[in-house]
Amino acid sequence: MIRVITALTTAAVLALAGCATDEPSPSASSPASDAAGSGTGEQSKFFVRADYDKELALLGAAPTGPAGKPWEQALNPTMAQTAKFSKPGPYRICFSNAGLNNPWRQVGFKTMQAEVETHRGQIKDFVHVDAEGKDQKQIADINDLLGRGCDALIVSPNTTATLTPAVEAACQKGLPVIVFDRGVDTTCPVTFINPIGGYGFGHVAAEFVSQKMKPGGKVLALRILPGVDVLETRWSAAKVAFDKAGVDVVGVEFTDGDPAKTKKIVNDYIQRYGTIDGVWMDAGAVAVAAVEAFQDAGKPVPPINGEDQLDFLKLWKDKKLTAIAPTYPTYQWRTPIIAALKVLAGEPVSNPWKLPQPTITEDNLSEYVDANMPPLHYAMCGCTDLPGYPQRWK
Amino acid sequence: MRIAESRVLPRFARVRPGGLAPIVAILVVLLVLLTLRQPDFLSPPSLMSFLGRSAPIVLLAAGQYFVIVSGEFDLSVGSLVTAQVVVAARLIDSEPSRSWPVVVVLLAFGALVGLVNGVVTTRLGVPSFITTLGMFLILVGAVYLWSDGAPKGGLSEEFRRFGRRAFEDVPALGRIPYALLILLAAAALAVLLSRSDFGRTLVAVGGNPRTAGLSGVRVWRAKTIAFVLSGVSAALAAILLGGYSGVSFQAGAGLEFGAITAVVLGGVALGGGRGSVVGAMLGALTLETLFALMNFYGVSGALKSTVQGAIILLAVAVSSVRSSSR
Amino acid sequence: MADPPPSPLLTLRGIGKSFLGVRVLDSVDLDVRPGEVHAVVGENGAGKSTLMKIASGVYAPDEGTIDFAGAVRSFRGPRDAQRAGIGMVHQEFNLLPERTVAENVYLGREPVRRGLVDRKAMLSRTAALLDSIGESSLPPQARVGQLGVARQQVVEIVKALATDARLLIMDEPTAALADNEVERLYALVRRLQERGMGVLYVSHRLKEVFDLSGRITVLKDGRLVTTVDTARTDADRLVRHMVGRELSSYYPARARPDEVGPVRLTVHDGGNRKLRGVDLRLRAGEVLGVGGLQGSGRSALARALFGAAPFATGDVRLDGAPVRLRSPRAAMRAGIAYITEDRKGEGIVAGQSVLDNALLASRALLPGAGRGARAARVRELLAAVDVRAAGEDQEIRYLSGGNQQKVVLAKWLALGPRILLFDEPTRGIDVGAKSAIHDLVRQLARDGAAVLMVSSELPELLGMSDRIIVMRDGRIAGELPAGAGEEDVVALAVGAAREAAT
Amino acid sequence: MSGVLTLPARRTAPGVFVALAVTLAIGWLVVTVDGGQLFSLPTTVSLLHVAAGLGLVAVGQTLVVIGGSLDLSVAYVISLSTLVAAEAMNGDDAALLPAIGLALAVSAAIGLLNGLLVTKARINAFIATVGVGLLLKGYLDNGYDGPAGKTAPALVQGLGYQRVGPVPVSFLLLLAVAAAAWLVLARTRFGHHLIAVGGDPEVARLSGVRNHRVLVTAHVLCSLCAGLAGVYLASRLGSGAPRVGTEGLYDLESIAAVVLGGTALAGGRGGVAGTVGGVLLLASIDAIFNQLEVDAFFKQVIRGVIIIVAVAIYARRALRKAAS
Repeated sequence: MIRVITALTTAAVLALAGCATDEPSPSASSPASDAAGSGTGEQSKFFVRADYDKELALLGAAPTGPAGKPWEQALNPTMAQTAKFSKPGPYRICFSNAGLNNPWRQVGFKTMQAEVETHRGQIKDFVHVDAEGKDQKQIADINDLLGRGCDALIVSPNTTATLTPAVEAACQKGLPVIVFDRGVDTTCPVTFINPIGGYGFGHVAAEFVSQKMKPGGKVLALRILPGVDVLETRWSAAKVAFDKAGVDVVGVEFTDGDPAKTKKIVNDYIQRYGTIDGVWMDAGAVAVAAVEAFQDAGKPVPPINGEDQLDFLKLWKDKKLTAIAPTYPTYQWRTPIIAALKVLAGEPVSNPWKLPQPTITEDNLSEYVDANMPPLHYAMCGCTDLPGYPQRWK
Repeated sequence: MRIAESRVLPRFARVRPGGLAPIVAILVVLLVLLTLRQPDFLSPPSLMSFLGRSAPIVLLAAGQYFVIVSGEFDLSVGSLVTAQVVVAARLIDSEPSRSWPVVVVLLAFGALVGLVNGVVTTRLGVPSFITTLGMFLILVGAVYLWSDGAPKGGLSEEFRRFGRRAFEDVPALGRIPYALLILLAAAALAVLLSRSDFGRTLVAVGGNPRTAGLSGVRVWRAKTIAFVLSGVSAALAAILLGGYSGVSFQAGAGLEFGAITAVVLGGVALGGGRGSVVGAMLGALTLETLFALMNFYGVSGALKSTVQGAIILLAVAVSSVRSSSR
Repeated sequence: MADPPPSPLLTLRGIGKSFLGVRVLDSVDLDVRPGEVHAVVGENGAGKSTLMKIASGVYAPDEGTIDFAGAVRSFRGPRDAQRAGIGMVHQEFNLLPERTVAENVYLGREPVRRGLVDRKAMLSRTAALLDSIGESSLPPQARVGQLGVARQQVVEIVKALATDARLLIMDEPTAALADNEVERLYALVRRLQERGMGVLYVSHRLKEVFDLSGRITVLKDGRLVTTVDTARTDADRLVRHMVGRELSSYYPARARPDEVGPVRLTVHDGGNRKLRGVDLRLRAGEVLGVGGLQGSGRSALARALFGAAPFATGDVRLDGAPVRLRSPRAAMRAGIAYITEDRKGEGIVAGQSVLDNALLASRALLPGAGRGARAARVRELLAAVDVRAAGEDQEIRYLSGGNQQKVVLAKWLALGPRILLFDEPTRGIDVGAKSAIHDLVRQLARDGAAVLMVSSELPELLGMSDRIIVMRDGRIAGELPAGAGEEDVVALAVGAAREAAT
Repeated sequence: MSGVLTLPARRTAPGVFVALAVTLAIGWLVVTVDGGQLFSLPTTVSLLHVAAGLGLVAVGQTLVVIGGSLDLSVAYVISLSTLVAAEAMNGDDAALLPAIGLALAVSAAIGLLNGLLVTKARINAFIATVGVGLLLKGYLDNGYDGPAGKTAPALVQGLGYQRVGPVPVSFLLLLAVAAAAWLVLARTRFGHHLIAVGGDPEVARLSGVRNHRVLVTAHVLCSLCAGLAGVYLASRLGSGAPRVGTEGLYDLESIAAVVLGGTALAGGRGGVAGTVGGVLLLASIDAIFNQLEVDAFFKQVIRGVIIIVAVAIYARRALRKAAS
């Protein structure tokens, strides 16, 4: 009994002490906080220099495709032949969805459903299976869909690495597989659709925050949770930017997407450091909470980034914040349907299909603020022309 | 009846085992550590805001106390808080005039959920762990279903001020958050209630339901009321939490474990019959202090749960070994 | 006879034990020889059960030594004692209702074959054991929860037999057995004796003690009175050893005829699962004793009157008006209080304070009403019944049995009951406190309450009661006036047939 | 009384199998009307895969619940086990067995810790295992920012995707583990003692059972099962995944499956057969709702209702049995 307690004490003390000794380098941050060279710690294993360079290059690239329809545009397209998948319609299109467990995916999925409706003649059946955020269930779901007479399979993987074998198995069935949002570690799908990606997002936000604040100022990085690849790449790009700008990242904290936790963390950091000169976030979910924490503490809101969620955009507009909103646009949910129909018609599609990834800035902010839409709606949904707008998204 | 000389000692000679000493000691140690790192933490403005933001979890712990001391569990409070916040946002839809009616609706809704938990547990004989686990699933599912996956509407400023605003310019203290006042009022009520006939009877129900039943206590009724109290406290917590940080599906995530942990830290025995509501609330405050401590000491975000787990296990192990070696 | 006695199997020397400061055993010596049945007798609270638990490794003694089969032992638990060869038949059932007879019998020492529990062996051995005590009608694969009380007791005995013990401790093994079952047990014990097994036999029933034992040890108030050869003593002398003390020979004076008031409570043809055709009248100012063997319906009667296990049939009247006592609350409203025999299980809330325990019933029945005055009144009552505690906030579990009982009494007195049902009011209470409780019971009757008192202690029953009813098989077997003798009660309790045989 | 005595002690199959049959029948009907196929090969395979993962955890959970305890740390143990296994294998078939051994050893060590906290430190199982879960969560959050390691190809092919007819190898593994657990409960001394400790610790103690040792063993076995589930998931996912356990809600779902199977949460009553039934019931609901494309949130509501109703029915039955 005493031994157990001793062990526990040791664990507690070690845990506390281990962290307390991070003292000299104020960035008590994720994976290993003791890396001396950079202020933000060791680079994540998700960081792939080549991809990073490629993505940053794409930020400046001009899209090909119909103007005003970014979901049909592609950046630097490299076309893949799809003649072997050509078959007459109407089709049954199946979709294995990682989950519907956050507003981004909800808005995206509604957009996708609306897109399907615009093709009623060609799509006789749209089968949707929700994996509820479970890798294991999604693997089973994909397997299940293989027996349901699908003409094309769309997959939005829950986790890149772990869904790879299942996607490969689906490819082997001879089915055209289209992957979007998160990718898979295999080239077997016909195409992989996503916007520029996490590096672009993280970079744009970090550049903005570090440029708008005083040099060497203190930045607080707020992250949702560790281990999500999309979010990891955003942070790894931000690290590069912050290190280059020489700002002082005083903390990297996980909020679990919980606004209350966010406010507490921000509040404590404000108290601990007196002022925080910039806030970077890997996703917009708790941006409003972070802003409110400054307001409630009676401090000016420092340069901050959010995402294209309307609550943040409204607050930004109303309070005239110094802010930016890089997006991970939900209009990308339209593209897989469009791509699937193209593939089944034998038309070539770009692989990878890189979609433009617009950034909302002070200049174009007012285009996106729509007081009639719900607060957690994503402005960059490209859905205003779709059937059922706006009711479907309310 | 023969009146013998009183053998009962005066009040000052009270013996009170399993009291508040351990939790107070832990809290003091954490506060000292915190003040060493952040000397101004205990300054009035900082302390006021800390207490204000801790109000929801303290309230939940108070509600959970009544359920646990009666020998049951309430795992549904976290999902209830989420549901309440989302429901409030949709009902209010940023319309100030609806704030007060919605507050009433939320309190009624919380009481109703507690009533269902209580009746299913006591009358259908379902262990409360299962009842409230089922309720947890039902509430989360239902609220997502009802709101179509994303919260709708919005909370009015009138509604949010309970959790967010404060009496400004109070002499000496600076500002007093409304949340703190609501907490103090609710805590006072909870303390009164726990010392009332009902409160003491409830402890007896948790300690020995057969004795309680044979002494004329309607055990099922007492337990059901405890669940209702927990539901109402969840409603209050939801009002404050929604006010503090706005509408989100994450609003109540994990709060049930937080509340139960807080109650146990505060010296209340799982299984019932022992403990005080003050201890439970101090337990919640201790947890919140621990979180703040980790923020101020710069404990890596990822390691926080390890520290939390170790400290909880340590505290509970020490107190359980202490009480059993008595 | 001429042979020197064989060296003892078990020798206890100077055994002492205290619980929470209450001395329950004080330097007790005892030995058991192989092939001997050694009976231990004494009144309730004399320390018999504690002594048996020490011998079987459940408790460790505070002082003294245990010598078994030639070696000094310090058992760290019942498992150690079992391994050494000491089996125990517990007074309280020590069985798992959800498991089968065989599984219960072999719990903790399941026969194993090739690493697995040998179910066949378990069943056949259990069947053989059952057979050996003439209980072959009891299937080894029956679930214990489905058995009646008597058969559960049989399982309990078989469980102890299965240990291959060299010494068997039997704590009131016949309490729940019917006559023919007792005879079978006799045969069984004698068979074990022939095999050279030692038996420590605890019983209240002197007949059994004389029928079975070779020697008898008498305990009183935790001390050894004497150990005698059974052949050289008789029941009278034994009883004098057991009872021979000043304190408990005093009982308060019975009610004078003018103190007995009108009929408070009548039951006509009351019945439920445990009771049949109960007819009863209870008067104000009297103490009505209820005797009978364990399981005869004594407690069931009290619980029925209190609404805890209500009458399903029949007619109950209170002061002449029909009343339905369907729940404890209803009974309490009607002015009835019930002081349970199972104080720990259903009388107190161990973790709550003295005051909270004393207030429990009033709080339940009349919440909120006049709290200050009520607390003051309960404090007065606690003082009046002379509770001795470190303070009213002391947890009741740290109090002695007698003081706990006084708190329970205060709890009920706070409601001002007119009818009090006492079920074994002095069980597990030390001698000094006993007479205090007796005085209180009598005083309550004198103040006009109607008292019904269940007791399995004959001296108490005879000494306290103004009238006695004796239960048998769920019925009232008969009524006796004050001044009746022990034999009269026993005769009614066991039935006339047995009376004739004795 | 003697009439009652002749009743066999073994109870009939738990009601969960009736519920399972009814669910499958109704599900098949509705899905067929809807134009789908419930028992097509891929759907059956998927159903059995889902059942295999949850089942392995739930069988272990059954053991601790029968012993009157509870393990809420299993979700983290699963995640950790996938990582230990995948990282130790690192895509190398040669490292297969040592890696599985290591993963199971780590899991067993956590079970040992749980068991010691519950018995020696006398911490309520709920708090103890939540606490250990937090310790592990911190380790996982801190040490991993995503899937890591690579499962040996042989394991992926064998355990992850191989099947016999419509039955995946993993489901056969579940059946084997369940059978082993059944054997342990029914035919070993440990099993008998575990049921006794859960039924009445005092009776067990007085009968010479070493309660602490039994409970610690049960916790170790439970963690081992969770570890095995982790190995299986690593074979499905091709790598270790730090959040696969928590995302899958394996802690609460396993308890749900256990109580659906008729095991009493208070301990001392129940068995693994019922648990497997409970797991199959949950997996079937998943499959049917998948086919009908019912909203996942609606499914969750239904699950909550089913769990409460099932336990209410068991409670009612136990009450009636006690009264008879």
